[in-house]
Amino acid sequence: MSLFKELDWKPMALVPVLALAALPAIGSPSTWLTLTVAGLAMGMIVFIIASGLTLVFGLMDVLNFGHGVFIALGAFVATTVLASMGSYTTADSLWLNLLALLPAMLVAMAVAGALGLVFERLIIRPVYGMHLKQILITMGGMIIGEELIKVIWGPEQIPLPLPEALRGAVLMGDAAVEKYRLLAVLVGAAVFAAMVWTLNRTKVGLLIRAGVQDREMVESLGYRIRRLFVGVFVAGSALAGLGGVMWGLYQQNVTPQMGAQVNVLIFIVIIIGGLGSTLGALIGALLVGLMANYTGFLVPKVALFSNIALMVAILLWRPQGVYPVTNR
Amino acid sequence: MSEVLLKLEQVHTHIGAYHILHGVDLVVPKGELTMLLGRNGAGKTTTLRTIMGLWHASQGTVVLDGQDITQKPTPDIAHSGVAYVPESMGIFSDLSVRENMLLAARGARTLDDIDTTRLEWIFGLFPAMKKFWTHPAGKLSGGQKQMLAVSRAIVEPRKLLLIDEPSKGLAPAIIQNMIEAFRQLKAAQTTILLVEQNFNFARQLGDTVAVMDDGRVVHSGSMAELAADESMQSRLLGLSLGAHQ
Amino acid sequence: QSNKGEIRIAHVYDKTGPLEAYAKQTHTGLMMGLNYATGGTMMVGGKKLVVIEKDSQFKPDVGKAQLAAAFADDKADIAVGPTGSGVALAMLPVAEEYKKILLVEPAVADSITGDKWNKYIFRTGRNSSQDAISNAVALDKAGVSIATLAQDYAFGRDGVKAFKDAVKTAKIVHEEYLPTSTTDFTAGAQRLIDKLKDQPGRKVIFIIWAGAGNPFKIADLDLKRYNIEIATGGNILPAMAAYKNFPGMEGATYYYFGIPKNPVNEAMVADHYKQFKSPPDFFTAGGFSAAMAVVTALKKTNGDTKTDTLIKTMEGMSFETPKGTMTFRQEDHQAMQSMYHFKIKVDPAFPWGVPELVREIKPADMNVPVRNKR
Amino acid sequence: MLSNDLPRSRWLAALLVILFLGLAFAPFLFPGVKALNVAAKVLVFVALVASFDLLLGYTGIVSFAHTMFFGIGAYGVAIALSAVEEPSWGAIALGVLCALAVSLVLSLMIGLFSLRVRAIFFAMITLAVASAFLTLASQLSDFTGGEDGLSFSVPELLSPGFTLSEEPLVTPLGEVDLNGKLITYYLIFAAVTAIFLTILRIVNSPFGRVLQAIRENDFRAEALGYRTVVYRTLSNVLSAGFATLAGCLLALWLRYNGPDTSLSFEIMLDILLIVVIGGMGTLYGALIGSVLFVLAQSYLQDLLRLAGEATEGIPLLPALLTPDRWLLWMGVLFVLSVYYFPTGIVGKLRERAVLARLKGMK
Amino acid sequence: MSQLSTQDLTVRFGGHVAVNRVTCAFQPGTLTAIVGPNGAGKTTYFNLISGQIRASAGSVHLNGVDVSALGAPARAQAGLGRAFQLTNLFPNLTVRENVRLAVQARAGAGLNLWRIWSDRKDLVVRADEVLETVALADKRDALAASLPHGDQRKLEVGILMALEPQVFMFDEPTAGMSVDEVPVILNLIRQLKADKTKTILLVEHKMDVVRELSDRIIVLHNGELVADGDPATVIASPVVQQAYLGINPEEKEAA
Ligand SMILES: Nc1ncnc2c1ncn2[C@@H]1O[C@H](COP(=O)(O)OP(=O)(O)OP(=O)(O)O)[C@@H](O)[C@H]1O
Ligand SMILES: Nc1ncnc2c1ncn2[C@@H]1O[C@H](COP(=O)(O)OP(=O)(O)OP(=O)(O)O)[C@@H](O)[C@H]1O
Ligand SMILES: [Mg+2]
Ligand SMILES: [Mg+2]
Repeated sequence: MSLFKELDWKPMALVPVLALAALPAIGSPSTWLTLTVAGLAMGMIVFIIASGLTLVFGLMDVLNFGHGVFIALGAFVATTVLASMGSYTTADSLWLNLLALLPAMLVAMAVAGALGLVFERLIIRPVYGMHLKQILITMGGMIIGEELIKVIWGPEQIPLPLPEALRGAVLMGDAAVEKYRLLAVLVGAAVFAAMVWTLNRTKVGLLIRAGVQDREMVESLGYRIRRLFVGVFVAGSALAGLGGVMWGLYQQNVTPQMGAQVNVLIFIVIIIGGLGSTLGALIGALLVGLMANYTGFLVPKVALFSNIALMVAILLWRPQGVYPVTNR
Repeated sequence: MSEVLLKLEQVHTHIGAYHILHGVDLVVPKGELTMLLGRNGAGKTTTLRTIMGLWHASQGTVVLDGQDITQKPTPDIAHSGVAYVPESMGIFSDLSVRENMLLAARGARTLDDIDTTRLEWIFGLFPAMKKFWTHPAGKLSGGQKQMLAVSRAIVEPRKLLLIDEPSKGLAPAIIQNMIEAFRQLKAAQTTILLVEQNFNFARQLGDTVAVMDDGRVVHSGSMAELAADESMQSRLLGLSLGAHQ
Repeated sequence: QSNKGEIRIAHVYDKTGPLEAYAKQTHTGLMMGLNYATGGTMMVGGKKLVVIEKDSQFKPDVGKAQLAAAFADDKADIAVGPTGSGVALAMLPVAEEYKKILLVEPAVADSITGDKWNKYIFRTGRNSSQDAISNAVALDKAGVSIATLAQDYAFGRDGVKAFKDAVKTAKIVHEEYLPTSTTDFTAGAQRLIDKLKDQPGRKVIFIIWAGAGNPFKIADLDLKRYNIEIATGGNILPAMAAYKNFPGMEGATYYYFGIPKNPVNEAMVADHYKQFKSPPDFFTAGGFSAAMAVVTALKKTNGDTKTDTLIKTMEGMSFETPKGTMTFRQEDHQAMQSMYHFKIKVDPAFPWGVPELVREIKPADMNVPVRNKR
Repeated sequence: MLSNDLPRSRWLAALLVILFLGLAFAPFLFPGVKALNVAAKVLVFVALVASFDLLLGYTGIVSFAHTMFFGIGAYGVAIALSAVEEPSWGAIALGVLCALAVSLVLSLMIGLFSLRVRAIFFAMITLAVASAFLTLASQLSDFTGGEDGLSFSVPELLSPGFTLSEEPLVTPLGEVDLNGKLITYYLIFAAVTAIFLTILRIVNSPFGRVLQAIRENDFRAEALGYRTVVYRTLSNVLSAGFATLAGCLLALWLRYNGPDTSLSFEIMLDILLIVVIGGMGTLYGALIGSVLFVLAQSYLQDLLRLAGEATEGIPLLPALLTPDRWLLWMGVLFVLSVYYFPTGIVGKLRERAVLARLKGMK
Repeated sequence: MSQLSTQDLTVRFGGHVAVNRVTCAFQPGTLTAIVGPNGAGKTTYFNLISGQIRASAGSVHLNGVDVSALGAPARAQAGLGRAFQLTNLFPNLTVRENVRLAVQARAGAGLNLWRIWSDRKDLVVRADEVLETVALADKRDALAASLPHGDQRKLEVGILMALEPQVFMFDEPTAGMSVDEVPVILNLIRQLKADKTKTILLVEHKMDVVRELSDRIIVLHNGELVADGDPATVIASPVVQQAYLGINPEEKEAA
């Protein structure tokens, strides 16, 4: 009667299988290594920006097309915070750099979370359980949010330079791995661990899933589902804010549209993962990251469709995604 | 004679534009089992939902243990010690039986926190629960779902149980188990308000009885009295002599 | 049909949408330019200049409808705009239908003054060829190996083609096209590295990229270890922040406020600092140039807005702009203009990499092909 | 005519008649190029949204690929007319037929392959397919004109150059040019009316009733003997077909088509919003919603300009009320319409009628 | 000849065998009651016959024709009709429309795109007739979702009636129905029996109903057919007495 179900290893094997399958096609081991490490790290970044959506869309069943706004917001907040800590970011010391990034991340998460609170209240609450209206109203929220960002920060793109010590790459033989991607792997792993712990070791995950199916019954059992949903939504938004910081730093600039641009991508990741599964989302993100790099190297034209092809292939194999948590 | 645990006074409930309950008066004595009977559409389910706060009364008061709960939110009502088995059972079909039970045990963070003797007691009543412990609840048979719904309500001790037609879909042997279970609960000072169509079942268990029709309570009294008076049964419940139960 | 005492100029531009930032600059420049050209009176030949703003929202169909409405409902005499090339292309036939001039600024597609051109179309903005050729001129030296990196659609491919055509002595070793939506450039960079690393001499990756995604990230893969450099054209100031990481990077730009030395530019820079406490940018110069073209033409016709007269006047007309003298080429009405070969310097006083002038590339130095079938 | 599907509310009936007449005489009631453009856009949206309502409101399928079919129609006409030297009716017919054929095949494929998966997955698959199609359309630039799209001319009779009379018709409301654009407008008007009435007939047929049943409970519909895959696919195909026709009309009107004009996700959202504002599964909502939405979209900026001028001097407000921020208010419109019209305008009017009748009975 | 028969019908869910090699034949004009403890596989057996679930092994024959390869819609069209244990309606359609859809399915008119539904008066009239027989005529304009539980059960039965199948499968039709309404349904089933051309299968836990209506009882237990015969004998059999009715002193003590 352990809390952990027996792990289904097949989807996890997909990642190494894909990587190994690409090796002969690519030929040069150092190129392969560069692409693979970059792809995995990219997957981690994608996982971070998608992690909030796992909660909001995967578990709470809210088709939040406005998720991107929180991503953009996080990134913009980071530009402001980092700009005010100029000396820390330009210093050539990793520790000082990280000391600047940490508050940037925390403030971004706090602001995105706070906006999430408002968003839940005004936009999501009337439409729980109604997909179509969720799409519309959150799209509306997205447009409003994007425009408000323009009102506050202006319509231009704003540079978000990487702190000094995180620029460039480390060399492993002939293969180069960007330093920043290594940081992303660490952050991604931390997010993953935190989510897995919370969802599997507490009743939160169960309650959300139950609440989506039958709110009234959960309330009849004595849980304040409303408060819980608010909390989870806020957490999801805060994670999106964190994702925005990571994504903005990766792009090294931020635009008001940046959230909208990753919208489809993160939906694909969540769907590949099977709605609501943290592990699934991670695997989905890693696959997307690898696939983009391999096809981008081998046949760039196809790279355009690689995500979609990947999703379709996975859905043909497992029509509910790799780790369906919910039966939706 | 005994104390009153739950009291409804002149409760009116609307669903949307429809006026469903027209002034329900109901008294549920503490530690007893009260039967709520009535034809289809009489308003029994609506009454339970109103008590639970799932629909709010537009007029009148619901008092639980001296506290006015008329306008309280559902979770608060549940916290004051009420468990509810809805007519549609309210099974979380995505979740396993185990997870359904874990959620019902509000005090428990993990399964280990659940009182094992109580769990064993439930398994004894409804062996299927043990057998399908890790199965998705949505895949259970109709009767098994009903068992799960009742099991959830009794996994922890509660002051008051509101149960809507627990016997439907259950095999006779299980119904007997359930009757036994309710007796034991009653002995443990749990008050029960039970909606039932199965008169046989009702007769075996009920201490007091209230009969509803058209959104009102049209009769209340002791079960023994109603069980003995067949003409009253047929008048109130449309029960003809020797009817099928 | 004539507007008594008024000359109506419709500015149809992508005021909202992804190009909002560019569009704003154009409009600022246009208004400053009109003001400057009329000496602050906004009058030409005794007629008042009235600017009607129309938002084409970066949507071709909207642009089309807005231009038609400007000509038909608002009785505009001449139109300026739009920002996006797609929008501009859709608008061209409308000018022809209404027999009114559309002065294209700053949409860059070659086909605007190429095969989609009609005689009502003029353009003050540079076209893609001018961009590409000037960059080619800047980079084209013996012993240089160049690989191009561009977006995989018409704009990118045309640019590379014009660039290739203009390169005479350097060697083009590879053309890399990546989807417009690319965010991870590792794969493309790896292909570029593979192609370039064993080349002798100077090695350059020339980037033509507009819109989302940051191709300069390829530098993070430590291109220096193979002595590979990056080159690209100019851009708006916020985008040039990324150039700070590439001191010494070369390329050719359309405009940077510190480069051209002439009275018009000085006036514009000063006025811009006065109004906005910041220097004018890439597209401000464009809007300003368009205004100069319009007013110069109107002055010549003494306020006559008859289209035929205007066309006759403007063909071959030279006018002063912040970039020096421009001339509308007779054949395709494209304004011939200087471009600037630059080298990036890092100056802590500016949040962007500062392009320093290496050499002004005069129109005569660029052989910009005429592509319309007149 | 109305297939026995009456408006069932006096206000609704009156509103529908007014809108119908307004569109029928729009060129004369609201002279001007912009107004005519707006009216034509309304018409195209009525057909487009009605076809989507067949799918969403009646069959309960959320698809994001509807603009794909709209785009196929628009590209069909655009490519056909760009390919020929001299624009002809034959080319238009060919373009329409080819577009319909492509839509048929695609919608059949999407239907048969993906309608078996769960609703939300279907929605996501169509979203992905639509975005892939959009990419494809901009990639195949030799064929589609890429990002820049295609500008083309239409047969003489429909072109602005064709005039019925030299002099504009002078009406008390303004001058009306009697030219090919006017003819095109009435061509579109007739086509949209026909499409709308056909869809109305379909949703009120026994077939349409089954669609609603499937929307409510597909499992049960199967148990009654209805093969849901067949019905859903057919509904998908029909709706795609009508959307294709709407696309053809759009191209004829604009004499231009490009990826953004007919394929973008934004249009998809507009369609969704119109369906919701108007009232899902009512069809009449398509008319009301389209009029409201297109008007708002077209005149919001003008309105904001006025509002901005009125509030000058007040801090912050002008920054929000500039025409540049019209999208902000569009977003607010999205949110508010979902808030206040949970059943759409048609639903709301019908509810009122029912309540009035209930009161009348007492 | 038997109208309906199953041969070695089996279905496994993971490791669990829910119906295990059930071979049985059913004659027209007889009502066979299927009894068994909760989870015995009764509903699953129905699901297998009507095609809601595909069998892992075995076959279903209707009038001697193997229908195992057909899906649920085709089997419904072929004459296998069923009502569901857990109410399964079109919640936001009216009561009449719920029934009319079944009538329309029976008439095979679903793929008609051009006629207007209300022009098929015959279908509407037939639907109203059916509503009359299940005593729901006065509620025909209400939405199915707003009916009280008992009425929903009646509607469930009405839909089955409207389908006019050859084989009727009732899954606890009277569960949750109030005592005064039960006779309506029982009379309906009696009439069907009187028709003599219909095969009727009834799952029911109320033993008095079973006793009164059935011509034959089969017992399922853990997915297997463990008894089959005339009502009196089967009810008296030890397996029914113990496993089903719970008349077993030891079990009671365990509880
Ligand atoms: N959602 C609803 N909308 C409108 N009316 C409703 C709704 N739910 C129930 N009703 C009506 O309320 C009345 C009482 O219903 P309720 O479900 O309380 O009856 P009940 O006594 O529980 O009946 P049953 O024994 O059949 O379960 C019925 O007439 C029913 O039609
Ligand atoms: N889809 C399914 N997946 C897994 N197990 C299932 C599925 N459907 C049914 N079962 C299991 O098969 C067994 C038989 O279920 P079934 O519903 O046929 O029982 P039943 O005899 O109808 O019981 P009841 O009298 O309670 O309705 C049950 O143990 C149930 O859990
Ligand atoms: Mg009830
Ligand atoms: Mg069953």
